[in-house]
Amino acid sequence: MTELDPDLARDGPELTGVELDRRLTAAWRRQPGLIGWLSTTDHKEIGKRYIVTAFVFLALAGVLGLVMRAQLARPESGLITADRYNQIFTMHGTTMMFLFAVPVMEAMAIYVIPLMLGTRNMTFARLNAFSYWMYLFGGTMLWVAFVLNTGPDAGWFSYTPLSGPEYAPGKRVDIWAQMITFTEVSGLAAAVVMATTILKQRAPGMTLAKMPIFAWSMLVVALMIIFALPAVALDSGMLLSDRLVGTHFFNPYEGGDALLWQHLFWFFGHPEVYIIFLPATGFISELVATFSRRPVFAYPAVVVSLCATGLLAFGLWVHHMFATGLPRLGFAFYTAASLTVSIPTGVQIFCWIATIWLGRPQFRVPMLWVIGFIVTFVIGGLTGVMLASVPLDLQLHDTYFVVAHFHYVLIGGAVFPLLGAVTYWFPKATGRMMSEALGKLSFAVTFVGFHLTFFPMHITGMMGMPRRVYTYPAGMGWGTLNMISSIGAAILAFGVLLFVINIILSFRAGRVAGANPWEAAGLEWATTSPPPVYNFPHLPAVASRTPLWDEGEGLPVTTGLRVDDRELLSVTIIDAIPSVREPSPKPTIWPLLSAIAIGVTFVWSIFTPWALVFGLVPSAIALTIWFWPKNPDVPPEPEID
Amino acid sequence: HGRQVMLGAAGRDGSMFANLWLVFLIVTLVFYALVLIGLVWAILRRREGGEPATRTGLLVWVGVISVTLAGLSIASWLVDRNMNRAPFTGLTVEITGHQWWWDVRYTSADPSQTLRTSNQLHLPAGMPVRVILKSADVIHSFWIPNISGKQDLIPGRTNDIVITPEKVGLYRSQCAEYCGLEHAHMAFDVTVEPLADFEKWWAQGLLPARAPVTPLQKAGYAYVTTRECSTCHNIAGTPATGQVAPDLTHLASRLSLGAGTYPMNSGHLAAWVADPQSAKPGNKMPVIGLEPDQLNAVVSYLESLK
Amino acid sequence: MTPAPRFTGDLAHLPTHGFGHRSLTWWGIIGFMLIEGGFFALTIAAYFYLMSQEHSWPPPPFRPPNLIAGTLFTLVILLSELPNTVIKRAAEQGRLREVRKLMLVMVGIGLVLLVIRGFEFNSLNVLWYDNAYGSIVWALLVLHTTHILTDWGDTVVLGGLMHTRHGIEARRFIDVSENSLYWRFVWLAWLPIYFLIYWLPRLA
Amino acid sequence: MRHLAPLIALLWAAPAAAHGGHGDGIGWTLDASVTVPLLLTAVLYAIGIGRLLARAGRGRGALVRGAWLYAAGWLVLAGALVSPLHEAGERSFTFHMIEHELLMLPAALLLVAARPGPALLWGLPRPLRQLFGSAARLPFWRRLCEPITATAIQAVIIWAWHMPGPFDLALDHEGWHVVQHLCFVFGALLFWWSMLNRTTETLAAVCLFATSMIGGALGALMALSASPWYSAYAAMGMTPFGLSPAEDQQLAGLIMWIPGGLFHLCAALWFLGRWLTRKEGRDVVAAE
Repeated sequence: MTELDPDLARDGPELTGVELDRRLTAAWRRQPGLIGWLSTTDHKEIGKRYIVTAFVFLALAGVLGLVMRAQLARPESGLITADRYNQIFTMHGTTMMFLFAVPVMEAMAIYVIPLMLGTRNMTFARLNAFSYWMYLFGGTMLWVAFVLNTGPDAGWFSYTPLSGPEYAPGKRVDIWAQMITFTEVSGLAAAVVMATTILKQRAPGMTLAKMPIFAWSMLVVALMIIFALPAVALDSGMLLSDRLVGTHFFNPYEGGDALLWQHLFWFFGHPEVYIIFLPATGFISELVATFSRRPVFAYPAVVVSLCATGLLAFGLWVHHMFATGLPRLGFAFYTAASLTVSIPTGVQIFCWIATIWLGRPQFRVPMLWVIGFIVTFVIGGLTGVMLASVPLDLQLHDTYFVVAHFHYVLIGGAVFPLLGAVTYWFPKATGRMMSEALGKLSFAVTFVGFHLTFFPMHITGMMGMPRRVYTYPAGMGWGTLNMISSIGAAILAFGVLLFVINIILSFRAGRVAGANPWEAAGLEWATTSPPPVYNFPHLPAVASRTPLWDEGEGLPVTTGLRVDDRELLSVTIIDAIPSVREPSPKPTIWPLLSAIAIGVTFVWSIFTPWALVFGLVPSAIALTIWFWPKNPDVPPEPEID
Repeated sequence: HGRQVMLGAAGRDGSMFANLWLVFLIVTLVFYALVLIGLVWAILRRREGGEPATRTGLLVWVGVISVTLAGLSIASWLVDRNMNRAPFTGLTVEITGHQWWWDVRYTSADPSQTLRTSNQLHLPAGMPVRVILKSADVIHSFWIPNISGKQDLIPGRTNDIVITPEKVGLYRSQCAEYCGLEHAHMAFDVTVEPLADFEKWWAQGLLPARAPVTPLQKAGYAYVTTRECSTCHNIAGTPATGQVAPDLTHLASRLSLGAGTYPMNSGHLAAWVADPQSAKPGNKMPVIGLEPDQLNAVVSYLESLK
Repeated sequence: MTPAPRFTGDLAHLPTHGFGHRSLTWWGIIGFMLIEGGFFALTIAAYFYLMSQEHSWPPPPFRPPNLIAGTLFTLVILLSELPNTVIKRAAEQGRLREVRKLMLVMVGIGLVLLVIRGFEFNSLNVLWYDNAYGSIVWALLVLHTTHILTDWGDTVVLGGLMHTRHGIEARRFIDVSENSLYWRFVWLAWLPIYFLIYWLPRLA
Repeated sequence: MRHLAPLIALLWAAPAAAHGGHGDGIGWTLDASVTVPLLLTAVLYAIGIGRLLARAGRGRGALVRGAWLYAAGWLVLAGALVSPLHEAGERSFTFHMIEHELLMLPAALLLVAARPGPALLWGLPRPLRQLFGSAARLPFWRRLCEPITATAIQAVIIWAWHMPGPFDLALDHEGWHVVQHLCFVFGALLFWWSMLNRTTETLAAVCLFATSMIGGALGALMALSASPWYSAYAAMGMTPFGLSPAEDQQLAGLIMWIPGGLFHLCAALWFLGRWLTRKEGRDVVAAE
């Protein structure tokens, strides 16, 4: 290569390789040190933080699960008091749903999606950072309160009036409701970032119809979050105002209605399940394709199924409320409508199995999780079919049968794929492979432990054990089954522990992975492992759904983005035709400071509504500084020849 | 065992549930088997040979699922149109849920025949009973698994359910909606008996409480009917007419104490009266702090309330 | 050893900003409008739900809200669309002076609206703690006021920004244009709420 | 649900009852204000399609297909308005709802899919044809057919007419009832026309989803309401089919909510699926 013009501001044939890396790194890296660490806007750093935090919450909530299983192992056990138990199951459910399951899916996507789409960062990078801080603060507040014996105790869906001012005095439920506010703000911000990134920042040529299925699932999920989360935010807002300023939304004696809470909550709560499940199906589609060495069978059918599941989810909330005395005329409608969800899910299962059939499967560890997922999740889906039937649900509702059902759906249907996906993308994020042997062992132990824990619960439920009881009398015939479940829980926990150990060991001394250790097809494998701070030296361009398989080493790339400033490529939403070079914001501490100002306001407002007024000022100042444009420290737009 | 199981089929709805359950179980097992066979076959099949018509397979699969779902919907509908629809016979029970006990009223057109009791239900076998469900505080759920499905008790609303117990026997019901601290201890006993026995029970229930006989009982009577107890509890035929706590008129004839928490016997009764807050923490009965001799007397009197 | 990249296209000629759906800001605003719209729709649904649980609306003895303040508010906010449209067009054509002037007008209109809104709260004839009807009416009005307030704050900051040297940057004009778009959302959302608060109790 | 069987039986029996001459039976609606416009559209279309077919060369197939679709749509429309369903709707809100759903979903969709514009124009005498032809080309219509506008118009029509005041007006005065039906049919035709012809498949899917939510919300409110909203139905006491007014309204709401919502959802998915299959394999130039 001949001598380089030092002022050359764009990549291209003249500027590539080491010199390009140097300049791009200079443009995209953050400051070193603590302030730099707190200021980062890099989606990879935020994504990793998000994932680690979510797994910490998983571990905490898992420990609570173990404590519950210890208490329930024997009848009339006095290990913990009713009051503590009620806090524990509320914390377990709340943490798992709001602080683990939804955030971890977003977290995985925050890390992977920009790489899959072939872009350098997400849109609204600072909002992305803000979303993480809000999530962290909300979760921390909840757990600090729990440690101080002020943990919520009204169940993860906090039915009114049990959670209302009269029957839940003190601050416990306020903490719960305010945690919802934190996670809503965080989740909605992340959803907007996710949706706009997927719609606007794909590689040139990656039309919506060529987008990776995981990106499709996250697009559907982001839109679902945008539609569903306001319901629970409104609901918890009404609950807070009932509790703090004396409104009567849920007070039947002043014209309110206790069921209004449930309608709004489940309008969110039902889609919530799919918000957790759909990203998992996205993982499965990626894993199945890679390890079957062929694209997923019937891509359009899979994508339409994803969308169908997302759309149907908004019509089904009442099937959590069959026993509340809804008009009986509606029962047949609700049953039929709830059952329709199994069609798109059935289609997806068929397509995955057909992909394995048509391909040449390799049984690496991620693929084992896929098989574990199918074997487990289908049981959860089929018990869901049972629960959709009103006459069956009126018996099974609120028993351990339901507990079994949703753990099959959420662990089998979402955590198994998640662990598979972590194994799959671990080498991309760290540059090292996870151990196959330890991976297989942790899969086997987790799988056995899971079924041992939750399968007996179907029977416990059929034998009449209601959920959310801190103890049960001897002589009901539930003792042995509960003991089996408790032993299973210990094994399950051990399996997850093995997984974590595998992560730690492999992070330190795993086999070094190349750019594309699984020989997969997606763009995230086109860059080094771990990727450079700017993701891709030249933005890739794609012409098919499986670019690396079709193009081999010679993936076409585009040129022309600035290398002396942060620039991203915006494309048209459907056909991915390049349209604008968007500047991308630099790292700044202000999203964190804004999150602190707003977080303090939220927590303070539990104690006095005036906090909303006082907190407005620092919050507004922080947000204004955040959005205030900085002095341009890069030269103005270079000339184009 | 077996006093609180779904497949007990001791009632009309319970039997219909058992049949429908079987249908769903078989159908879902078939589908699970299909998926597993497909998966195993896909993994194990020899790779050479022609591509199967997978696209047609997908269409057939969607067709099969849709038809099956339609069938299950219809099966479900056939059951739910018959559920809760037994002909009305005039027997109505009104149940009000409290944290954490059940207030039960057998209503009658003749107000003098209205029977109030707590934490137990006696039902005539083979006769549909309309149960009216209300709540005094939070949401509870009424559920006798052997006999029928659930129905919630919701403050500000009145729900109802028609249950038809069929098999004579002793069953248990437990609150099925989380209702606070002692949700686990909100159960009651259900006695299904022949109509004649039921009528006898009702007639006996209408009688005022037995008068105390022994001196100890009399001392207990004096305490219970004049001191703290009488402000909350009702004992028919005595000055104790409180309405906010369980009715004690025939307390000792019940099978359990504290809404299904303990079996009824003098030991548990004594423990309860001495310190209700350790027997069932959080319940609304305060610790009175009786002297030992007072406690003896009260328990002795309560035990006599057959 | 990685092979030399295969260059297929050059993006250097692309503009660095675009209005409307070419702009990321626009998509962000659309996203937030969907979220806020969801809030409004659900609050409205809750209003109807509570209404359907009552026999008469408003429940006696409450009277429907007085019309004057709310109607005046509606008129003013509808009229505000005139300067708003002009600002949006001026921003898209990069006419800085006009934008500066009209942003001040919008700040003034926002203040007037907030003052009228104060009178509106006073004319509801019910307080939030009176009963569920009062609660939901106040919720609707508070929710909408929050939007007036945030957009007003945004207009103040942006208006100030336009008077600094950052005002000449192309991206500021995008911000102004999207701010106008958001204002349209704010007044459009008001119309059904106005109907619900002031007219439905008179019709039902 | 046990009420449905007698309802269906009654529907079958209704024409017989009408022929039997029972004064208060539920019979066919042969009011001129309904039948004349219906017949007129049929005759116009028949003349027009005849003229077009006479001139058509290669486009015959499409014309014939359109004619079948139009006939199907017209039959559903006429069936909803003229059959005993209409009179049953005077006694029961549920039947009224079924009638509305038939008008707005299958009938409107079929009529729009038939693309009947040219045939209807050609059915007119020449001067009228030119007049209507140029009217149809006004930019105003284009605006109205913008997908989001059309979705919003239909949503407003549905919600506004289901407010207690307007709905009671329509129940009390036959004239307003006709206006109500015209609004529904017009809104639905506009909406489906926009979905089929004026937008991309992806935007159509979004609009259809939004519509299913908008209609579903109204239906859900009706289904969950404890008391009847409309005084005319409330005053009726039990419907002839044994439902109380509140139950009747709940069933009506359920029909709007669940089958109505599913219809829009399926349409949304159909557009999405068609778009994905069409796009499959087609490559777009990577970068300009």
